[in-house]
Amino acid sequence: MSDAYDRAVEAVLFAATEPLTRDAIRAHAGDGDVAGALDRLTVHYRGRGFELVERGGRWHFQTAADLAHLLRRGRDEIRRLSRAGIETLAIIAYHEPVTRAEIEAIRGVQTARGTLDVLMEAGWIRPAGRREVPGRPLMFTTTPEFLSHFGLKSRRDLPGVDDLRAAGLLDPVDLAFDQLAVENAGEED
Amino acid sequence: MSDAYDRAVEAVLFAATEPLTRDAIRAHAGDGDVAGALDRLTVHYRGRGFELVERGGRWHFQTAADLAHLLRRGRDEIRRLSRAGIETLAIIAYHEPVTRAEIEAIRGVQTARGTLDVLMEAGWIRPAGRREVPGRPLMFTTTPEFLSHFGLKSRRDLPGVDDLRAAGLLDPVDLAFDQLAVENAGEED
Amino acid sequence: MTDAVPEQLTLDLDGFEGPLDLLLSLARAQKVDLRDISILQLVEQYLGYVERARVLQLELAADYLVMAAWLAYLKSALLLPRDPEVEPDVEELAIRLQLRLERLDAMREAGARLMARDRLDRDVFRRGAPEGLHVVRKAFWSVEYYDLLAAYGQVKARTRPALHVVRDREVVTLETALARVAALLGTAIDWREIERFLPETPNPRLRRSSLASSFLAALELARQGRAELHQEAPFAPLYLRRVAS
Repeated sequence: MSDAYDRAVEAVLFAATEPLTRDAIRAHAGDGDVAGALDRLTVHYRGRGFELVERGGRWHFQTAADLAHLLRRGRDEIRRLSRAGIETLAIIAYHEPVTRAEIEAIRGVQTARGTLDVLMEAGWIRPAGRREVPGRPLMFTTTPEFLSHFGLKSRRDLPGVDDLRAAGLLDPVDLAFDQLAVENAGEED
Repeated sequence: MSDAYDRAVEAVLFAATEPLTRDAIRAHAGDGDVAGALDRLTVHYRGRGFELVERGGRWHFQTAADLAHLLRRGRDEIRRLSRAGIETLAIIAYHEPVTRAEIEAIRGVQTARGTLDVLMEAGWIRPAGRREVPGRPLMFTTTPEFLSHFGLKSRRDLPGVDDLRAAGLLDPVDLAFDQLAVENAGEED
Repeated sequence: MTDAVPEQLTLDLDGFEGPLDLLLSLARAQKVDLRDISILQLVEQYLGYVERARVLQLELAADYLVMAAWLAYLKSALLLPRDPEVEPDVEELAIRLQLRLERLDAMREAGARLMARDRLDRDVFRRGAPEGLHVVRKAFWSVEYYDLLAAYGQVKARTRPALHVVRDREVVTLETALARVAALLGTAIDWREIERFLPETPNPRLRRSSLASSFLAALELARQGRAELHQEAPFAPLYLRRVAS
């Protein structure tokens, strides 16, 4: 490799246990053209056994997706999410920040105990402030780990997000109307 | 990369949690020219940020030895001084050279172990001889770093007590105490 | 046909996550594109479902019945000529219901697409044994100049009264002077200058205080008839004598 700085960036990314921001790379590799190095390394590793990818402004190496079958062997199968968990995660990702009441309004049912816990435990969502409405409900957003895990460069990479937005399906939730059924059902508890 | 098998070997070595024998590589990557792939990969990574190395018949990637220093980096961490630390520093600056007992007399409270250490670690104060009284206590003065941190040419640049009062830095608490003094005086009569 | 329904109905309801889920399934059975569904037909289907459950005396969760009541209202309003006075607009309610179904459907679809992506630790993997990056932290202390000055101001403000008290202790109180003058008077028979009743001190401030309080003590003793005072002229020496009892 011709460029000593590219080499340093490559070594730092390779040794890191976590995806690194440009600032973190610079903190270790020293001052230099981080962006240029990342571009050149991305091109260099394209099509190899592992690749350099960006996830939410953080960079890491990961194996090529088409080699998954070679590498899954002998690994613990990751826990399967329930249908409620998958829907809740999708709602948070596409509507964030979003409150529990808004999630319930979209799903039409109360969120079972544990659904949000499982997503938080997985490190994919986190509480992010409160909505300034009566009751000040907690809002949830996705995390950088969510982007890393699902291979998304940023939230703009969410599948079909532009079409959904254009169709008005990501507009703010009208709680007054949509929560009707949920509230009534909730009175049982 | 031309060879699909080289790619598989590369990915397997990258994802492995420990150095792999040729047999172990073959178990994951499938049948193929493992030795040839290892040779080609060794050549490819020579001189890059990390290298493919063999140790006792086992293969693994490791960061290039000459870049190991990048993996350990010092970082400045900005920390704020505690209230006791700021007060102690101020007293030393205004009264230097001053002993610990004198600082405590002025502050009216004991100086926690470590407060002076932090100020010395910050490079703002230093021991400056001993006071020739029983016990020969250590005296402290400020350092040139102290002056430069606060942009002062000399200690004479520190505002006097009258200046502090004029700036309102003395008054709020002052009034309360004056009130108290009057009340105490009243009790004596 | 009715004979076959009970079993299937029970099973189906078990599989639904609430009335909205059931509505969405019914809507999807109508057409592929949710934007073209017939709300009226959907309402009919839902109410039919609930009615059959009622006939078969299956216990339905309350939220299914709440939704049924709301849909029955929507249906009657849709069938009646529109009354512009009534709010909200029925057509609007129907569109909103449709949007809700579309949104839930979209989120389901999105969830499925997310799960099908190349996921870290399932389809793609990070390096198995990274060396790790280590950061050696070096503390760098920071204080603002203002904070330094404000802290000193507060120390001064806090401790000044204490210094005051130390200085003010250098006084002779009236009680002390009274006791001293009375005691010394007992030992003297003739006139004596008031200065001779004062304790010896090199401190001029203390001496002034002592003189003032001793003078007051003398006046008090005179008032009580225990002492006599004598002075030749203003600012002349002041003499003091015990009154023989």
